[in-house]
Amino acid sequence: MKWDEFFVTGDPLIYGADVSIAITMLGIVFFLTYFKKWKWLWTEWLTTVDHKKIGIMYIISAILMLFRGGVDALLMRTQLAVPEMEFLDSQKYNEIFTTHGTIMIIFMAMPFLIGLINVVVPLQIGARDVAYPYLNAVSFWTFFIGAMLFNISFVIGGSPSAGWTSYMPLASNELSPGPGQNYYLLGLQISGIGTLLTGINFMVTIFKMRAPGMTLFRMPMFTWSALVTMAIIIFAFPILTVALALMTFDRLFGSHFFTLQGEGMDMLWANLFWLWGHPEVYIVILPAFGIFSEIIATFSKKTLFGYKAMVWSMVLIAAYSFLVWVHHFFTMGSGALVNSFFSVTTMLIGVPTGVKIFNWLFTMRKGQIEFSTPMLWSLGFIVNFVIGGVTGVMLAMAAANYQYHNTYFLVAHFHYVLIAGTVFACFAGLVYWYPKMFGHKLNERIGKWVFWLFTIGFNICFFPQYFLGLDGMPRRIYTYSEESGWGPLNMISTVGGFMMGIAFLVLVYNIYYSFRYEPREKTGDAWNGRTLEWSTPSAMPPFYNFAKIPVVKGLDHFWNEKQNKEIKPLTTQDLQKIHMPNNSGVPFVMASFFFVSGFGLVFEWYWMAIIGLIGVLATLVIRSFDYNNGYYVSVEEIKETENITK
Amino acid sequence: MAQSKVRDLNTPMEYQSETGRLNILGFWLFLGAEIALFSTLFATYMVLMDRTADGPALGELFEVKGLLIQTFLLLTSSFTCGLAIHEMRRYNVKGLFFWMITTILLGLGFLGFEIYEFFVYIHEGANIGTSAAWSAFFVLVGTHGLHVTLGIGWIILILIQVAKRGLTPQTTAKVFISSLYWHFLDVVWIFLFTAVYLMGMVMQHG
Amino acid sequence: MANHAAAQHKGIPWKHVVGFVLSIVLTLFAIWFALETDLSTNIKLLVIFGLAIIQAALQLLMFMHLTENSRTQGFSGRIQIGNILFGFFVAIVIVVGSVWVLSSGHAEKKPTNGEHEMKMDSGSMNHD
Amino acid sequence: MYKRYKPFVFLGMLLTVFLLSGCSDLLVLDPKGPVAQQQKDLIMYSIIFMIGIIMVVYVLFGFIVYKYRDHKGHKGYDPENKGSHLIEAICLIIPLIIVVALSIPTVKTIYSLEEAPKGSENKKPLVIQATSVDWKWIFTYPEQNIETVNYINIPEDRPILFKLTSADSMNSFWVPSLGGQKYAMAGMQTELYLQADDPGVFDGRNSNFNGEGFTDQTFKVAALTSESFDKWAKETQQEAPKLTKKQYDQLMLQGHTKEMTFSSTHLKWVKHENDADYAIKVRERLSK
Ligand code: HEA
Ligand code: HEA
Ligand code: CUA
Ligand SMILES: [Cu+2]
Repeated sequence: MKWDEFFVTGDPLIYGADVSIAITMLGIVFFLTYFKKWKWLWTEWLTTVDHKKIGIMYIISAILMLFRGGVDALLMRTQLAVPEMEFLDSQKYNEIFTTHGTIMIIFMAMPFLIGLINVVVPLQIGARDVAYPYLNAVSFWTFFIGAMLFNISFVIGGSPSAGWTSYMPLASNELSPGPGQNYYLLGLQISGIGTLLTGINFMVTIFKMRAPGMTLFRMPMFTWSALVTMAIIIFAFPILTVALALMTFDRLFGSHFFTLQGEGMDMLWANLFWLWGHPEVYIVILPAFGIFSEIIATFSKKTLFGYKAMVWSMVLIAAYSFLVWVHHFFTMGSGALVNSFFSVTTMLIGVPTGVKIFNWLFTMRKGQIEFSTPMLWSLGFIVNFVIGGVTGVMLAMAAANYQYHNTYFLVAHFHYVLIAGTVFACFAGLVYWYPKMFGHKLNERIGKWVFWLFTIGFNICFFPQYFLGLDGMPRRIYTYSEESGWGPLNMISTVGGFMMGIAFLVLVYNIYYSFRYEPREKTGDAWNGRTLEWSTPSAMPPFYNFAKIPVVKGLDHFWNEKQNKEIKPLTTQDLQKIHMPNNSGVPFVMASFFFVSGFGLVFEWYWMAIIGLIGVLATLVIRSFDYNNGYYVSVEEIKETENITK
Repeated sequence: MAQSKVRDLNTPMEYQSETGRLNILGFWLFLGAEIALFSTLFATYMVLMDRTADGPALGELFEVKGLLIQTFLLLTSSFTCGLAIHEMRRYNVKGLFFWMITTILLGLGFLGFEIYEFFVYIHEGANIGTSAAWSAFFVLVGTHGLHVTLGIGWIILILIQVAKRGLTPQTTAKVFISSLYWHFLDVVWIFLFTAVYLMGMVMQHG
Repeated sequence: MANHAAAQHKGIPWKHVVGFVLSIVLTLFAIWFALETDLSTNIKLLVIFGLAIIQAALQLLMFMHLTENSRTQGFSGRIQIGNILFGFFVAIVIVVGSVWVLSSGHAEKKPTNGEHEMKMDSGSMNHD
Repeated sequence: MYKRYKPFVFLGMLLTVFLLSGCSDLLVLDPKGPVAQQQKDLIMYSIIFMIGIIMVVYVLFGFIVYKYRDHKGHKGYDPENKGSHLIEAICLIIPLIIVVALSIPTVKTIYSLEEAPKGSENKKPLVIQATSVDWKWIFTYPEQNIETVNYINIPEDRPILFKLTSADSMNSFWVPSLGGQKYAMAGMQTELYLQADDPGVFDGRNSNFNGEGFTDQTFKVAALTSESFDKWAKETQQEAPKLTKKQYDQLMLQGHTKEMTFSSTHLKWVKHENDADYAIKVRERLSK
């Protein structure tokens, strides 16, 4: 392989990316060196096992990925703004929507939510950390490395271009030669390991680490949503693991699972992909539901309406999510019986979702609604998500689906649920828990600007797409003719897309502005909260979270304590030494070996892959022989941290 | 994480520490994931098993004798592994070692037969690239074999730790977890035995 | 096996022995049934898969202490059972679902040499 | 105050604009045959329900958010209001009923689309085999012994049975004016009934992404009166050139081509529904 094949060349976009990556890298190195922060970076972040810091790293990575995916989106919207646009060629456009979809779902939505879960859930259940802090670091670093591996495809070797669904045989060696598709396979595979570990970790955490008195039905709704999500992850991700492995074998080792040769079956890929893919979309919506539940209850100053019904509908959605996957390929011709069955099961999912929607509405009833920024996002969610949901039900009607499938009607549907559901929830959760993470709020006035700009832009962008779909505009086309008549609506859509882009910039500005000017929180209870994460005395909880583990007496325990004025300041008598896990650099090193291995496989340099694999195994062995059990935080240190004088 | 040396005779040692309890539960959840993983491979196999293209049919090459030996080796190893845990719960380190090493040897025997079987098939013109059916066969059976290999390596590592540290709540939990893994591989084999070999032969011979 | 404790681990581990003997017997029976009887293929398949499920349950209960919980901390046993049952549900969905979906419809597939595939197809060869 | 209702006002405006601009201009809602007609009916039926659901949610939302906003003179605050079995039951049962109401016509239509359209059951369907190759369509009329590339002529008012297959990637055969799509896959054959009410020319395309040339993988469908169709068929049989194997193998290469017409078919060399890797092999051979 020659250098000019190794590096992607020939396109000003790419050179731009090369230069900006190089500049960013140099900038970071310079910054770290100049301010003597290398050691800080290593001890405070790269080796940390603190769930709050891991959560923050997840969120920062997710915001970066939102930017990358968003730039992709705006490039696509620019290309589609007018008929016969000559901005991107077909191949570039294909690469861009592929990376856009993959990055947004796998490397943006999921990590963002997992980040919030990381920060919040242990605090909500009154725990000092997760069940396996070390594993948590492994999860983060494998996700991060997977994402990086996927992203460098842009400048080294070339991006995948078979769509985020990577249907075979399109994604096979014959029809998609080169390393691009391998990046997809290995990037997802490596980060998938992290996701699976997160699933196990948080499931055990939530089952086993709850504060005394917190029975399952006293858990905050966000914790419930996390628990249910983790269950889906545990059973859905292995399906993806296998599917990706099989395609990797097809591409690298000449097997015939999905190929045209050897009687491979392309439909099997679609089948396996969606067996994972449909549960996946519920993985990214259920935590969102949890976030909205917390926020709506908090800012209505009222307990949740129909708590148990909410819980059971989530459990039902989770179990059900494994029974509907065929709605993604009704048009494959599996016969009327199959299509009828999956039509009906899919539509039935609307029922538990509806229960949740109505419960949120009735939670606000008899409340005292305060229109803070997180609440605005939640209200916006209800209004917009319903549109996405009911159009989902329309898509589920197989006979009609034959006309919507592969069109912009579908594109509009999934952006309505993904953005109005997941992205709104990420923003809402970010604003809501920001003071927990950084000790100050985000500016409310700017925050509301972001909300309105984004929401209006969002509707302008995606509402017209329903009509484009009904007018026969297929998805994934890079241009269209004047006669098609799709020009005007596409123009409107593009304008909306850029409005969202501006909203995103304002959001980033808000982070900077608030860092400079917003007052620091003096208590741990920034929003008059209801759940335990707000009960820590300081705005940002210390690394051990709770000096004294709370004893929970009911749902909304903290809120009730506040109402009944039962909160007493801590005294020395309450304190005991606390056991905490040690930091470790091994997860970072292990993930780096994964990168080596993955990169080797992408280019079929097997020596490199094997070196990486040996490295991974070595780190596993090292860990197995490591009996270091952490350390104790002395009462003295706790006293000092908590400012206890008595 | 308590390293209590107190022997609570009613609680097996592997459950005596918080870490031990958490890890055992976590490992059960991991086995849930493994179920999904193997199910996917089984589904793939079931869908593709008749797609033999120009290669030989699957059942054509299967052989009862080797299959029986393999199955008995693995079944017995699962039994001896259970005995090892039994001895461990009696705090009999020697017994634990004896039965675990037996387990490993049986496992190695199983692997030997499997590798031999693969060689025979390859010799007869069936490899991973022969047809969809053979791809599915090799990857399904091979994934199980890979698990067995990893299991053997892992158990050896843990035995070294037990030798160094004796029975503690931590080491016993590790041994117990590795035994779960081993038994689980036996469960998977039962389904391989049924869905791949028996079914293949039934289809072939009616 | 809820009260499985060290104290009971004196003497011969009957449970394991019984489990082992049963698994051997079941395996031999399955082979005999599959290869030596003259029943129809479908019945054979049904029976051998039934036997496999029984054997799996045997391993889980007799060898793996599935229902065992840590008495000091509540109910892991129930979580473990629930987890395995859900796993079983997902397994059935994946395997049966995939076979069903991918062998329905799709008229005029290449005739295959497996008798089994033909049977599943013939009913739905034409999009009725 | 106005601010809070901006989304509604805004959505309302958009909705009216689009509805007024005439849904009937939208391709899918402007059917030219009984299949598309059935699908349109189902779509319109479902849209009514969906608008109903959205309205209920919005009215409740507007009412609650307005009434219980935090303002002076706020009344009815009840922080312990935990739920009501009645309300929860209603929220469960009504959606269930809606799902049933949607399921029945859906299932009916699904089954009905698997057969020739109602009213045409007795007419013998015209069989056309459609084969997709990156990035073109090859159409075979086995009875007429005709093969066309990138266009088809069909008789009006007569069911057409498309037998779909592919020489390489997974494609989707779609003529929105006549009815919904179905996949065409290598090594398989799927079937799709379509029918045109009146003469006319319609756009068809592959709608399932398959790489670089995807955007332009389109074809024209011309519905003719049955006399002109027969005439066209006869003329083609007499005047069009025969398809040679060499020519056909050239078609197997990735790329676009212009419309073509032949008076013989490729069926004597290959049936792609049985031979999934024919095109791949041809490409290997020709690239040597
Ligand atoms: C967050 C992600 C998310 C969520 C939550 C959903 C939710 C739903 N989706 Fe969506 N979907 C996607 C993400 C998501 N989807 C993506 C990414 C794709 C495309 C992938 C690709 O091809 O690239 C897709 C594609 C997709 C298809 C395939 C279309 C095609 O390819 O042709 C279908 C078809 O059935 C579908 C249906 C549904 C349904 C029925 C729901 C339901 O869960 C919605 C339920 C909600 C409501 C119904 C609203 C509230 C309810 C009430 C107010 C009660 C009353 C309502 C009724 C009784 C109906 N979706
Ligand atoms: C969570 C998931 C998610 C999110 C948030 C988004 C967000 C957006 N998506 Fe995404 N989209 C998908 C998931 C998502 N998408 C998926 C799964 C697909 C299918 C892919 C496939 O077919 O394989 C898809 C496909 C898809 C298409 C269809 C492409 C096609 O089929 O041809 C389009 C077209 O309009 C689109 C547009 C947008 C826009 C405008 C946004 C906006 O919300 C983005 C807003 C922008 C930002 C937040 C970033 C702001 C950036 C800047 C301010 C920098 C400015 C810089 C420059 C102008 C250079 N998306
Ligand atoms: Cu030992 Cu049960
Ligand atoms: Cu879905």
